[in-house]
Amino acid sequence: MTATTLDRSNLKEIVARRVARELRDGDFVNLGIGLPTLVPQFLPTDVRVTLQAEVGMVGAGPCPEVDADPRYVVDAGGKPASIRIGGAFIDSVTSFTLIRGGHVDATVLGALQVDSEGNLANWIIPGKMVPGMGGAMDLVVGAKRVIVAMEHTQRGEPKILPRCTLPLTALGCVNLIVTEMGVIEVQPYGLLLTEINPDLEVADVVAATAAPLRISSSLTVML
Amino acid sequence: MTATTLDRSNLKEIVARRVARELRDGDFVNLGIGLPTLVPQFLPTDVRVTLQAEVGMVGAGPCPEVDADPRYVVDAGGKPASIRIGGAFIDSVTSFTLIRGGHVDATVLGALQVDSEGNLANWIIPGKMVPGMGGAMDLVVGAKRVIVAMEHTQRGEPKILPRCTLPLTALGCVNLIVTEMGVIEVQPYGLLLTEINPDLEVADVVAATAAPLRISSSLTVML
Amino acid sequence: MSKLISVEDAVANISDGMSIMAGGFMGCGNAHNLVQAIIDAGLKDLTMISNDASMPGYGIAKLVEQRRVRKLITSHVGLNPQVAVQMNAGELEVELVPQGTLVERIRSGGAGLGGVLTPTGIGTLVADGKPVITVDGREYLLEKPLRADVALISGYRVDKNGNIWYRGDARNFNPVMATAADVVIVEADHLVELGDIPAEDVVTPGVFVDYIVTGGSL
Amino acid sequence: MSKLISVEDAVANISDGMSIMAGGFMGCGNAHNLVQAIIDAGLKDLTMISNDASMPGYGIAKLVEQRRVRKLITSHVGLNPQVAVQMNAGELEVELVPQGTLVERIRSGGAGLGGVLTPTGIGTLVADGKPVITVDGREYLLEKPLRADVALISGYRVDKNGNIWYRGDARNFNPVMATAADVVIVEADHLVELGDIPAEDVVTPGVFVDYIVTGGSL
Repeated sequence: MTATTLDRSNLKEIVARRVARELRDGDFVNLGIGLPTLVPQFLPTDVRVTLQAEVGMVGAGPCPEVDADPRYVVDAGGKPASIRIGGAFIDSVTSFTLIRGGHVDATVLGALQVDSEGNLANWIIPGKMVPGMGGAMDLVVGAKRVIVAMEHTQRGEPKILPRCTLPLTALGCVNLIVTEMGVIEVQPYGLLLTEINPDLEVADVVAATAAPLRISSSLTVML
Repeated sequence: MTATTLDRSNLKEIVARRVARELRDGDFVNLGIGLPTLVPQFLPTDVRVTLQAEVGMVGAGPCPEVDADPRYVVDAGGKPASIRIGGAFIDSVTSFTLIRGGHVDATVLGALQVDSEGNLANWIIPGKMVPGMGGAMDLVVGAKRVIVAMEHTQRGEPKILPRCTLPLTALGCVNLIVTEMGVIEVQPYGLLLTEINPDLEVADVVAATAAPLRISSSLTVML
Repeated sequence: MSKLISVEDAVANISDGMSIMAGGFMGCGNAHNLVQAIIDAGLKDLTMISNDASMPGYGIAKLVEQRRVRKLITSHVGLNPQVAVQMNAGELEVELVPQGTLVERIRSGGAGLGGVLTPTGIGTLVADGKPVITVDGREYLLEKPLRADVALISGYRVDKNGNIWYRGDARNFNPVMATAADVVIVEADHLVELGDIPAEDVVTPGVFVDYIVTGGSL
Repeated sequence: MSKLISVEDAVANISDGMSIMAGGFMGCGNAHNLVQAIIDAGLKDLTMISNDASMPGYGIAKLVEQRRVRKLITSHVGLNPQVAVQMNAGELEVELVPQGTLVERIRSGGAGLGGVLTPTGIGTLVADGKPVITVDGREYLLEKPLRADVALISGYRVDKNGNIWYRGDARNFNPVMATAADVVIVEADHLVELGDIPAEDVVTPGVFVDYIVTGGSL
């Protein structure tokens, strides 16, 4: 069975479900837009995390619980949002004191490219897409743990490279890469595949990864 | 009539009364401990200033108007204080954003020594008195206008010198010196006596001032 | 000396070519009436400093759409397609700054500091041409302070001293921008009496605020 | 995971020789019970980081009086005569830091910045041995970040998440110190329910706080 035959309908769920297992009870977490926002629904009931929204929330929704007037409460994408009871609205200075100051336990975000040294590129494709970095550069520098959650390839092209070719978001910041194909740790010597999607062979993952990939001697199935 | 015959009983009042004339309606002002705290009582009724206390008040008393529980509301000397209606309690970060950021219109404070270049010494006498600078170094660097309010001499010894001999609080920070003898502006070329206590002769002031003193061609009586 | 003035008198403080900070995050916390008044006054060639360029038709996005902006200093423009159009046409200059660096540069400008030493941006395009300072073995970029001629602030409750209380996360860049401009104008959703905002709950002390206009909130 | 613990368990986080930040200004905003518990626990050789040394018999002054402090990093010690006595006897090391620099050094430590560029102290004893950085023609001292092993915070209202609301100017250094220590302990004058402090009025978000003790205020 090869990567192309993976059921793509629940690809995002596979990634989000696995990322959820990385979070600990009490963690303070910042989730990037898109796939990472699916993570909370897969948390076990005994794992409660506090979500940060860099726009200025500690204890962001998802469920509307207190003020949810969209003129006054939005998420990082400007969409209507809400805050939990016991949360706090903070200004942007405090928001980035939390982010840059090492107070965020983990951030989960997407990537255009990641490489063997844990370098990350996720904010610009020169000449094509120049949205700006928003808070991403601060997040990946400041969070205690940086988890990339993404599809393993982009239209069949590897996104995990020996060396990023796109402009970097930060140097050596990535700790863990979670894709629909498996889980890859960034180690001082390079990338280590520690878990694999049970529908795939190691050769499938290696073929879809441009960076050299060590295979853990205790490789397990991705849950 | 010489300086020694000045009525010393109302010396502080002379200084405070004159300093009050330097403040404008709407000014945001930080007053040092001691003599400067007398200034507000000499403000005309149409001049309303907002007082800052670096401990964390915008709109500090003097009259108790809102919370005045001494466990929670103190002045920069730790004494019971109060805040006016329409004031704000701020943390120390914001307090010094105001002070260092040029948001304070004027600060009035005492001095051990001032010199011809507007250098100020008011925080330490090595080997004798080492209280610390508190917020003084920030205040004199950050306030738009620095007014020294003090007795002209210390036990007969001049405090206005060609060059400070005590460790400095800041370089070239003083704009105006108000004493019981007169008013002295710090100009690029040195010190300029612009007003004089009507009970004194110019020679009295010159004799009590170690720094070279120009006399304004439009010298007036100190009010 | 009342700080309360009309929206028209408030924007009379702005001239063509000035730099303007605008609080807000994707339009949430923009001073919507002041933005409209700037458009109505025909002001142009502005340098805007704001977290983002908002979204089409909302808040400060209108200034870009109406071509009043010559330069944008911002962290994100991805939700306002007009920015890319004008940028690619060479009509709009965009300086992209990491969000945490942007907020600290503004803070630095308001607090009288000489700049920011941040690890953010090291080894990236953001570092180009900037001094790198090593402190205790770690490298930091020296990012310069930012100030503006005018700041447009949006507040939910504002009293006559200019004290501001913000609702929700419409707060965002507003408090820091209120510290870093020569003229600070707050648009009040609700004008309240002195004392209605408890002294402890004031977020922006009125001493930072020069003018108050009313009629805020869409 | 409850953050609520006894005062004794809280000070069990502290060992001899540790660095401790203590919020407060002349004793106002000191965590009085935690101070007493440190004395009762026999802790010593502490490095204290605080705005001042308070006044005789009040708050953190007691730590000096009981000779538990080896080094003080502070802006003012003039109201606590014991400091001069011990300093002159060579028993207590005192590092004097301008108040605005002290608060920014702590902020810098809590915000992940590489230090502070401040005009304060240029041309004075404070500048001795420190790098001077010129930005746009003006000189600034580079002052290093400060962090501590433990921060002792005093809050008026504290909820179970650790969100803090401060009364009066007992606030002072407390919020910034809550960002800059490995272990942050808040002494609550009043423990309240989640939601009792409106989300907008939280000054220190609970994520900065590790432990809560009750029974605060003298």
